[in-house]
Amino acid sequence: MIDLVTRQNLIPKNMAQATYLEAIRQGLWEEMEQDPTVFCIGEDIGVYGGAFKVTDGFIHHFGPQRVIDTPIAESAIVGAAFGASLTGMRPVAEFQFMDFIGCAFNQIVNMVAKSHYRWGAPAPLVLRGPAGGGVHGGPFHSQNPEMHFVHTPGIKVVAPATPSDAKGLIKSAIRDNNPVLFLEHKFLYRRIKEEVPDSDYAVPIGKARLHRPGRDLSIITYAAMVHAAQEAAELLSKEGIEVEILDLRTLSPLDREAITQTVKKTNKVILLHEDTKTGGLAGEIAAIINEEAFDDLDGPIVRITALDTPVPFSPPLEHFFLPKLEDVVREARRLHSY
Amino acid sequence: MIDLVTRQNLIPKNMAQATYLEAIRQGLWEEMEQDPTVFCIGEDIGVYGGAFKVTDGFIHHFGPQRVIDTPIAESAIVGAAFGASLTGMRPVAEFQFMDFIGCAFNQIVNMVAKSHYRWGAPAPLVLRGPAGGGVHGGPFHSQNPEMHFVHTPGIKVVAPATPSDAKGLIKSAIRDNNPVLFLEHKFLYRRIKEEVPDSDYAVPIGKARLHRPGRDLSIITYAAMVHAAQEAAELLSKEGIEVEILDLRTLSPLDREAITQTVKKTNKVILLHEDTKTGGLAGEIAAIINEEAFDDLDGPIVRITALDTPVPFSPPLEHFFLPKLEDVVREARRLHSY
Amino acid sequence: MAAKTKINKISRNGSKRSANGGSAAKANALRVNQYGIPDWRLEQPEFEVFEVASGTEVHYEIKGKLNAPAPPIRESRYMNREQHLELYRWMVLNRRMEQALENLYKQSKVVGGVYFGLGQEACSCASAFALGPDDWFAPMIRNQGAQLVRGFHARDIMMQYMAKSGSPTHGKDGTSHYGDIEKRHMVSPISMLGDLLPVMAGVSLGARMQGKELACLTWIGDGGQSTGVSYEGINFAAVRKLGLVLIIESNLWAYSTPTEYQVAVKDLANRAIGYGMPGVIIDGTDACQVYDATYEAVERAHRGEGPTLIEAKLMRMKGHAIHDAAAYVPKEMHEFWRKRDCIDRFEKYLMDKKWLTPGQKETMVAEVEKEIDADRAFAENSPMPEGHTAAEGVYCEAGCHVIKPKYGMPKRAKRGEGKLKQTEAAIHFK
Amino acid sequence: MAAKTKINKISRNGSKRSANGGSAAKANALRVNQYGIPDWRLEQPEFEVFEVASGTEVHYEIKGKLNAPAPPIRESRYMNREQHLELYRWMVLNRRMEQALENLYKQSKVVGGVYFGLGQEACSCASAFALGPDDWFAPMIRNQGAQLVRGFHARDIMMQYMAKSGSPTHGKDGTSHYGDIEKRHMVSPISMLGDLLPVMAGVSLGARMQGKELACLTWIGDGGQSTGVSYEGINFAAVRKLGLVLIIESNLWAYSTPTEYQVAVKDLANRAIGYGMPGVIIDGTDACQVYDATYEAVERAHRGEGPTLIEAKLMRMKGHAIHDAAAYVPKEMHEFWRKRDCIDRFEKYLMDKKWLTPGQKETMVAEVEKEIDADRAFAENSPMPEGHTAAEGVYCEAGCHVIKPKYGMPKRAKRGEGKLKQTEAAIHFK
Ligand SMILES: Cc1ncc(C[n+]2csc(CCOP(=O)(O)OP(=O)(O)O)c2C)c(N)n1
Ligand SMILES: Cc1ncc(C[n+]2csc(CCOP(=O)(O)OP(=O)(O)O)c2C)c(N)n1
Ligand SMILES: [Mg+2]
Ligand SMILES: [Mg+2]
Repeated sequence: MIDLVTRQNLIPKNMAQATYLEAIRQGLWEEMEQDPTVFCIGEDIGVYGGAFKVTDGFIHHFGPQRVIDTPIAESAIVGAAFGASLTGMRPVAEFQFMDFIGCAFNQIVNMVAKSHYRWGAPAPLVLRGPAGGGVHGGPFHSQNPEMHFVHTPGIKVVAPATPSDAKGLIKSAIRDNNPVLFLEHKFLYRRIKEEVPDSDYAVPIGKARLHRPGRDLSIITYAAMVHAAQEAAELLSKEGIEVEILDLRTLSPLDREAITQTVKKTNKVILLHEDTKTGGLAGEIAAIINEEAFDDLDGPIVRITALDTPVPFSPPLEHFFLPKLEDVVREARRLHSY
Repeated sequence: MIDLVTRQNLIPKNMAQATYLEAIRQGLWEEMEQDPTVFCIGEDIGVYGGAFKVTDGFIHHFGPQRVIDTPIAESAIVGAAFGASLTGMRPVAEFQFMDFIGCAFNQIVNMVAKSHYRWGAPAPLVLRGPAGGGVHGGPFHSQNPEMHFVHTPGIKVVAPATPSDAKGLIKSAIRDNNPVLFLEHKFLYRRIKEEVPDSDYAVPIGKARLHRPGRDLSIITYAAMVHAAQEAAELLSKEGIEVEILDLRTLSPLDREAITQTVKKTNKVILLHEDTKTGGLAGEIAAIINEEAFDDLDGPIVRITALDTPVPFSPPLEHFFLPKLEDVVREARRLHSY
Repeated sequence: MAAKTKINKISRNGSKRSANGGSAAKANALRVNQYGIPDWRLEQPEFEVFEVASGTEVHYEIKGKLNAPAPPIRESRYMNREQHLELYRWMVLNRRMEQALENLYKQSKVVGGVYFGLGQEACSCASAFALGPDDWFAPMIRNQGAQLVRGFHARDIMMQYMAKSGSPTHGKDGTSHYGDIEKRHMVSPISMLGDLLPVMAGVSLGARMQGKELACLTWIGDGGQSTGVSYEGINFAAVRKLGLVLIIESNLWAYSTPTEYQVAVKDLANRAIGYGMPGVIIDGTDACQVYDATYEAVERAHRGEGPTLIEAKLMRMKGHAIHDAAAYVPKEMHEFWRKRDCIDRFEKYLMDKKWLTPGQKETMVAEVEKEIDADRAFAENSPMPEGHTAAEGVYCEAGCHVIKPKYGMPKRAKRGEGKLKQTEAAIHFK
Repeated sequence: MAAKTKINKISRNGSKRSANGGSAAKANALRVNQYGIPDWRLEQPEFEVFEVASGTEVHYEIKGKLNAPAPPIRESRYMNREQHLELYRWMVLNRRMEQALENLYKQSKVVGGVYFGLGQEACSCASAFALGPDDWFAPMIRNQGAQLVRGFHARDIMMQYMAKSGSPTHGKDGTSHYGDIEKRHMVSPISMLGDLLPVMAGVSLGARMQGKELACLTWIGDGGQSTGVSYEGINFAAVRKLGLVLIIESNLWAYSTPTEYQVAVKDLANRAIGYGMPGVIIDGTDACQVYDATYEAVERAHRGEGPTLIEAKLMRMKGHAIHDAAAYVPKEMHEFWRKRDCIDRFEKYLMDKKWLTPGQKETMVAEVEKEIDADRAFAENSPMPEGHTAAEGVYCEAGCHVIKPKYGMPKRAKRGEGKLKQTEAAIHFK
């Protein structure tokens, strides 16, 4: 069964406003409260509370044994998290910036992701941290590393776009018996706010979310770009073009059913992501649509992505580099009249 | 201008039989003879001549200063190669197995690939080594790492399927002013042999090769799978299905023109690769075809790839894992009659 | 809520500790090297490997005292007679099993290559033998003996090499690439050298949170320890005083590369100084030294005092794997070390002590051979896996494993009731 | 062809060398630490950082001799009077430029954050000042002074922070993330700590092949040196005796993490022992010590003798970057080190020597301020890059750069005529 419901339906009664960042903090805190096997490990996450303050105050409450500052050694962090997970713990390892995940690449891809397949050892750990651009972080503080891991069997990849999903998915990621890469979009950290359930709830991994129902064409996207799509949809709506927005939420495993369903409904599709184009997720989804709904397509699948370059630092350059609202609006109009 | 000629046309007069492995050796040797700035660096490449003997005898001829055995430290190898390239050298670094490239991932993706864009420093180096499966090497001696680098702007990726291309492309890779990842398919090393030009010639990076002209459908593929496609084509030909085979040769930058041209010709396309499916190159090509030739498609784009698992060790498992001749034949028939 | 203030001095191997930490490791030290690292060896072999480049050819030569007699075995301070004999049996089983693997290879019954620990059986077996029952270990390719000692059977290893369905990985992986987190507490290695080090530190960390101080034993080659991840793992263990017991197998070669091209330091144990942890040098061909050094390191780990770095000096007596004739190794080097064979010397030691008679040896070897024969037959007769199983097991699905803390639920810190407060602090990028 | 046989002894820091290699580094050593590492400091500060956990809160405290008087400056053996004064000017420029950056930030003219080297100006400037004209360097974020010393202007750095079109990277990257392989021989850092170390080793390797022995200077933090790639790079440089000159800036913190949680060793210079290369400890707030130690390491590199590890002890006097108030640092720690300010002490030293008068200082500072004002005006008035240039420059296209060896075409080895022969040897996987 797929889970094509609007956001509103998902949210239980007991609610309060929270930013995307606070929502992640809540989810992590609640899981640590509930389950003593959950612990945090990473750089500057203890007394300092993390570069973005996701674990601010955690060390005071949970103690330094469960909020562990490490040397600057990402392969050691992931390796140690994996080792601890073999004893039945559920480590949550923070990358100060997701850009640094390359420093633990081998450990993740070859040690962690393959362990269940190779020798039957589950690795219930979460790798989390800030990803994404739009904050003028330059080439090394803005990267979107999802595809390296979407292309790695054995690790799940999650990239929420809203506070509720961020909270619900961090909880599911922690409870999952597999390694989960949890990508927090740093642009969203303090920019978006919504009602988030206080109580214990979780959002299932592997299920997309219908962010906005529409009639004329579908935008399939995730993370910060969901909000760009939303803005575009509002503009286009005034022109009578009703855009459906599918927020993937989980990038691996992909929700093929939800993808197929929206394509079958609108017959036209834009794939939108902040990651660079060549080898990006849009390609994978294009192939899936071809496989699942080729005959339903009434127009070419359109990709809107960042340029195939590193993430440039200077604001005009980064603006040019990133997918833009006007790109989405223009392409939607073009596709609509195809 | 694209280069859609059959292999035969490419080859100059002065020729001798060489395996894929010998062809690479020749290309590397010739470049080292011609250009004293070319040198080799890697593990066990000197006195031993490399795990697969690609540099066998090189140290005797070029001396230990130009054939440098390193500690087991892939990030140091890539870093040192990059540093040397900044002084105007053209290093050729060997990975003993391409599976170990993950140990240098950050150095490649963040130091090397971004250097020209960020600060205008060209990095004329080659990273080469054996990739691919089919030899029962298991999860850590069989990997196809291309997508991590196809998805990395700033580094080129080459994956030859024939001895002539292997020789011509290693030469182009060395002469290129950009970092080039040169993937040698270890299954092909000593299994295929053909006439290879003795003389100095090079195969351009970025150009696909029409491996077999055909009428009914196109198989777009590369590396070892070119030979699987060829076998399938021969079988299918007996049934009257004429398959066109496009050997990409270069995976980044992709030859969009050649891809478009073959799709426009046959209107049906199978994307075949040995790498795993999700996030594999087939997705990217599917998206390109959608962008460039949507209206020319007379059937869904079909992907045939390895399973989304690590590469299993045991022969029956690896056989099941890899794309099979019968898969290609079956899908070709199905698509033909679509 | 009354707040009891606890002051944790952060671990730092500062001036209070003596030169090379571990007092245990020191007690037995008759000799220390120039940096104060205990050197338990009864012989300090003297030779150096040279690269010789003629006008047309490059090769390695060795120079030094190559006809020195083999040193005696150092008396163990921890093993009793029975343990000596049991250990001896493991070493014999280790070697004979590898001979059986070589035969299987020659009969084309093996998939891929075969790796040997010839000459290193003491280093694999005696160290594993020194572990406590709950301790964890992670072998490298040459530590097949350790797997036997810790409860796997020759058939398991044979089936791994033969890629059989009944192998511990069901054919998914080969060689020593398997493990068991349920019973035998063996972490599977991966090919990439060094990645196990932080993992074993992490096992110790996880267990500590559950109130258990484990010793986590692993080995790394003089080559493999050059990887950055080795350094990260050891350093992390040192900082957090985790129970890593690391044996560096200084066997003079890493594939075809002599240690001289791997590191510029003579004793890799010296690296312990830079980590701020105890290091010790032992003769890796002396089963008693391997046992005792590991034993002390294990005890230290059990006391929660932190990691130990043991450098075992020895020689890789075959090529890198079965395909490699090791033609690059100067012949005299093999000869020198053949005289130092760990089994021959241990056997002579036991016989000199009258703990083992030729007759007992014969019986033991016959038993070992019988065991190997039975295991080989079992392995040979077991089926290959079915192809379709290749698609299974990538993820841990519902019901596939129950995750729970192995040593008991971690205790919650008794701390203020504290609720999560909103954070408003300045951050780096907005 | 007559084959002349050449025997290369492979480098190994064996028994022939004294405890800590570099005789140069040793000459000046009045004092060595417990492992024989020369310690040039005139004061060995004594304090320790503790983690204090109350029932509701965790923070750091410091204990030790915190009111010890600041040590004097150690007489330089290599700098003359003019050099002292020039160096002093660089340090002043370094600090004042960073103050200007702080102001620009407060005026919202900077994109992103700003990094400071406050208290570390001696370490950045004096080391860069000790390089020869052809030598290479690669700064880290705190080494903005080194960039000035080596020929960049305050405006370059300002424009980097302001993301201007005229910045060395044309707005593609910010902060110290730029370089110049043509004239100033600066390699651009990347954020990932440690990756520069093998790169600088490689620069030395490339130059050596062209017949040139370069010194390649870089810095790494006490935190950054924990990365595996640091280790790989230093080890490679040691094995191949490359001209890496590495200054570890032991400034007691890595972002919010005290060194006590980074490493378990007191003197990071001790790691030199494990690498088999010379190490030396200096007071990083003493410009003369920094200069002299670097100078000797540079000389050693020029002689082709290999790398040197210099541990500079000092303190990061601001937060990690401008957003970070460093509330986690015990106050007394800042106070202690403020008394050891590298510029104040160097200035007093120069004045005591009568090499600098208050009047001269005033003139110099006024000049520096003028220079900074001009540069700031230039930077402020320069345009932002045009958006479309974001798409350019990923690859080096035809005509964009000519690749040629910087120091001359490498000589071909005079070796046998040898033709490529077919290889038939056994391999691992078939
Ligand atoms: C990261 C990495 N790089 C390269 C290899 C290939 N490789 C496998 S074993 C080996 C040599 C190992 O030498 P050493 O660690 O000394 O162990 P020994 O074989 O001597 O026991 C090499 C280079 C690898 N496994 N992992
Ligand atoms: C590989 C890597 N991991 C994490 C970071 C994030 N980071 C940037 S600077 C820093 C602290 C550096 O401390 P140190 O090396 O001691 O330098 P200092 O700031 O003290 O000069 C950290 C953790 C990074 N840049 N690179
Ligand atoms: Mg070895
Ligand atoms: Mg620091």
